[in-house]
Amino acid sequence: MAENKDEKMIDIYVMGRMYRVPEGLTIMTALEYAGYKYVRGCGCRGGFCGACSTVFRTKNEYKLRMDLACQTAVEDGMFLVQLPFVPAVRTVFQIDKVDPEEHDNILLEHYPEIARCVSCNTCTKACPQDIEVMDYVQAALRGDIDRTAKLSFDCIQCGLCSIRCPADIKHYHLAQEARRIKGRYIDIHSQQLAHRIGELHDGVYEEKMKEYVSMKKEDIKKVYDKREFHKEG
Amino acid sequence: MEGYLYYPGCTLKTKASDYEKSAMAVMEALGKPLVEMDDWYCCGAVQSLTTDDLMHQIAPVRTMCCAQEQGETELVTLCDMCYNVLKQANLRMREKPQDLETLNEFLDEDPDYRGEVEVFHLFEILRKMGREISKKTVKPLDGLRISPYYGCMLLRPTEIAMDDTENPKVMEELLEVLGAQVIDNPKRTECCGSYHTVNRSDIVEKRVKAIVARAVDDGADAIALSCPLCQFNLDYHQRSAGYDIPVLYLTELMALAFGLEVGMEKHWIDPKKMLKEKKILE
Amino acid sequence: MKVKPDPAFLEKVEELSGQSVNACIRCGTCSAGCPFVDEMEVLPERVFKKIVLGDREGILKGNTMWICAACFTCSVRCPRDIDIARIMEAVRQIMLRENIDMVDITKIENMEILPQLAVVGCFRKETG
Amino acid sequence: MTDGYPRYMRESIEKLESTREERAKTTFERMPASESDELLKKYHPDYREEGKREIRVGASKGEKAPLELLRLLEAPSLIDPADIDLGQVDYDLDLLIIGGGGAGTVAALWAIGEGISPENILIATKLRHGDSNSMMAQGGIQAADKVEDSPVQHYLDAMGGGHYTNVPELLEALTMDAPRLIRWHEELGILYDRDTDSEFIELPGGGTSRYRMHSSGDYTGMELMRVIRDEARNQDVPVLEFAPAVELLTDDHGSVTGALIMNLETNEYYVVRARSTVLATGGFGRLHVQSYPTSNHYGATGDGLIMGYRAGVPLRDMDSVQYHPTGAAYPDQVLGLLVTEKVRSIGAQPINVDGEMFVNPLEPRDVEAAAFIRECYGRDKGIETPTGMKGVWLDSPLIDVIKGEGTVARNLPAMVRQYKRFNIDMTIDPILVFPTLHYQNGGLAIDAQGATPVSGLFACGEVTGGVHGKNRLMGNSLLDFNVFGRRVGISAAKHASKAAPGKLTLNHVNSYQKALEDAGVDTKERSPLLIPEYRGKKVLERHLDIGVFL
Repeated sequence: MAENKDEKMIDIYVMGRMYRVPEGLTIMTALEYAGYKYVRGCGCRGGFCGACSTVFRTKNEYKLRMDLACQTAVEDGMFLVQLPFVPAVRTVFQIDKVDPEEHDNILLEHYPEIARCVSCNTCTKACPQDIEVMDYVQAALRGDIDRTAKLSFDCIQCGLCSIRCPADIKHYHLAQEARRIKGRYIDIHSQQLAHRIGELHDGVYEEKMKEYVSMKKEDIKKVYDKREFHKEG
Repeated sequence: MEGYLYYPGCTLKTKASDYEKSAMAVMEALGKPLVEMDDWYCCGAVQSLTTDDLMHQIAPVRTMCCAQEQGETELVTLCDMCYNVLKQANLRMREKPQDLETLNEFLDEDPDYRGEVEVFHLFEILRKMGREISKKTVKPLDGLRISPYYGCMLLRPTEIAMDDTENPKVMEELLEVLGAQVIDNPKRTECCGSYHTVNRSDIVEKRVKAIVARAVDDGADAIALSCPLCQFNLDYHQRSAGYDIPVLYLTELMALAFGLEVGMEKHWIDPKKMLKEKKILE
Repeated sequence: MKVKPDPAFLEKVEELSGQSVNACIRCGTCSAGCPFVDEMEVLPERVFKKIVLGDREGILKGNTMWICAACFTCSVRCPRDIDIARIMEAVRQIMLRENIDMVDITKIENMEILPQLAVVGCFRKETG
Repeated sequence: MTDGYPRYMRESIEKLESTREERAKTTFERMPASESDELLKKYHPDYREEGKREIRVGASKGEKAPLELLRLLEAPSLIDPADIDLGQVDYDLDLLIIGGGGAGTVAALWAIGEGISPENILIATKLRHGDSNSMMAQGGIQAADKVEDSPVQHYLDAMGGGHYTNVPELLEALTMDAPRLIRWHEELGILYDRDTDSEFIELPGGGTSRYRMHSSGDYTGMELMRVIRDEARNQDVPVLEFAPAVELLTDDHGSVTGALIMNLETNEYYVVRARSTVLATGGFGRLHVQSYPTSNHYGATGDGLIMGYRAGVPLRDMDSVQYHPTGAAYPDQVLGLLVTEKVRSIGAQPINVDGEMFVNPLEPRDVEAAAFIRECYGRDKGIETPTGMKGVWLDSPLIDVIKGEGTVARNLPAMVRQYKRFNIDMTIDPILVFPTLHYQNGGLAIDAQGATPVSGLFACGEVTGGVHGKNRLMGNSLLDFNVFGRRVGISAAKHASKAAPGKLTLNHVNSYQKALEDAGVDTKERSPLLIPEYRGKKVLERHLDIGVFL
């Protein structure tokens, strides 16, 4: 096979089979270059959806590493396999019945296996988002929902933590519940928003809106061009 | 540090918050505040006892390492189970340097633990402060008959015991300083059933009945202790045997004697009624 | 059915516990002080005998090690200084390491009232 | 200093650094309308006539659309109706939702609120539940809830931003419903950035006259999508993943009666009969209109447009495509990935090769994008990358200068992380950007309740047209899928309660095929595309298409 002379080629091993690919590609684009067409294992291609969890070892490295295929560059001698799915059961809950004022350890009730955490930190090492996963599991165990929510905020739910956990914890599901409880119960809801909804209920803006909706293009353009910008503060 | 570095453990922020609040208030009053560690991890509640199991030593070693990195050599626990696990793990690290080396290698992202942190239970600290406690006791617990209960984790195994294994005295001493009358209970060092409360509550109920019966029969008004698990078992499970004797953390009694109103919010058997009858509370 | 002795069992228990099971003189002090002895199908010192005889099946079928709550009463009182709690732990571990759970963590009643340390302790002792 | 940039690019960075202090005190004047009109005409890809032509068949015959879409729109179906047995119904539903992104999931939840029981609903989605552009729209969501703001002002901003081509009734729905949807989010437990008084921290966006954009770090879309999906899981909404629809089903009267969906892993098809059918399939960024890189997710191949159009729904505003001004231009591995508009909202300025400002950072998206293209290709003041791309700097470290040390790290954790992987620290060095294909402004025609002109068929989200006219403002897409997802959920549920689905046929596919033949269309393409093609050229040249998978 002829190769472009400008491209430096490297060897990667996909599930054991060697492919020669140009340097500088991500794992995802390298697999495509090699001829794979994704159905699973590929989603947003931008590091947000967690579809392309990949496990790999690089040359001369004893550690098994984990990252997202769309965000990680291939290296010469890399051995890799993708994990497009993680079986992890989540607990069904009703958002209006998980008030932390009424349950002092709702996360332990819903995810009792967090009591099996041994603080080995394998989850944290597995996380492609650099989240302190172990720390939020520990916070969940001690009933600190706010901390669990804050620490887990960047979670993209790829499941690499859960697939590596010796205690079989479903980290990302429990973190999702923690964040929702914070959003619903711990964060105080906006007064301005409540006020605006009241106004809308009373039809305060209906007349003005009706006027704009029925305006001709030239007329509304005039209004638009004259609008004033509100400055911050 | 002024005061002591404090390790709360998994339960002190929720079910045992009465204990934490009262202990904090008491130590504050004594001029030796408890300062919570920046980072800490659940100890595991029960020590793992097999020779080859290092996995379950990670959490306590991590926690002691955090204390070390905060520049402290003394670490205080309130929970008896934490005390037991941290102390046994620490002992193992000292007696088996090979194990410590293996763990340090595994925890390669963290600094090495050097094995130099000493773990104390709050009672060990309080025992040395008899005079200060006496000074702070503005509302002595006169006429209150208290049966101390130790359970297992402060006293066994022998290598880590904070008091005499068969005949401990620390709670008796502290209660006397507070002005309470101590009711001796020969079953005060017998196991309450521990974690069996999760799935074998029948076992716990039998144990608790035996322990509580002695305290009640000998005329105690309340039982005093420090382990959040013993507290739950004695408090919750005595009801199946028809008893209703309050089970208090010793620090809650101490807070009362100091005139501080803290704790006593999360009891199954509300101690306030008895304390009012005894004119300890108004 | 007669049980086939498993001589490696004694070795494994001694390796995991770091204790000499053969040192036991069957004095019964452990059973006498054990607060849970009423619940046990086989008394602790009988368990030691079975270990020495290599009766793996007999022990693993019994409930002694699961009733033991590691309160260390026997350990501190043993006249032969055997840390009996460690032997019970070794026997538990031999089973748990086959990925067996003695408690179904999805079916715990009263989870909302249990203090965390009870749950943590139970899972440590009863899940593999 | 990080070493992610080659030496010659660093020389330009030094120029940028030398003007930073002065720039921190200056704002670039907003462009007068006359200048921006001129700029758009000359530089915006939408105005390149060679990129488009008229549609030859169907309900919008004669209207213009991009060639890349026409290739698929004017192609026969993936399936031959003669091969399909519609006699065996695999799913008999009240509500079929095609597409498991934000719009489809919101519709499912509100349909349940309207009384449809979850087991009579099915979300069929091509990839995983949540794989969508919703998951990636991190900049924020607009809703006029501040005292100095109003839904009317929001309407005005969006109407002007859309060049007065928006459908007024749709825009009215968008802006008037907005606060109610944010309230719903609070109830679901969505985390929004709040100040110390627990009020929302709201930012300006390109083309907005008020601080109206609510955000959740720089993960707003992800936070919305993951919570809404979580709620769908709590409510037990059935979801079939890796199961795209390949055609709609219609009865004798042309009403939609369900869809044919397929299992992407086994290639088996399933016949779905539904009283109401919702198209919520999102946009078409992966068609790479005019060869632009795209910020869109892998499944954004415009399938719903094609299926809906074949069933008779007209398209509108298909001649306009949104190029987000700030796609990553360097390094190559992240080419086209979105650099969220929040970076400009909180203070980063676009800067040319000589360290000069050349446009206000908060012009509407099309104007901003055109200005970047002009700087690179009209004035030759772009920065060329080692692979020959051009881009302009986005001076991210300036944010910390204006708003205080640590602002970038705190507000843009996802962006910082993304660049760090490639050895670029955007808190210290600027990042290189160039417009990227971002949003399908037009789409299927709907009314204010989300109903298409074809009975039984509803549509919401990016697949629809009219809400944003020919240019969408930032923060209105997340809002769009919430507002119209909700409206469609309610109206499709109402329709389902009284509809009696007729026969299941693929007649419309046959008629469309005939129309193609009549128009003389000759193509080897088949559509919908389902999965875009990114396999290496060399592999494809030697590829045996014999259908062996896995």
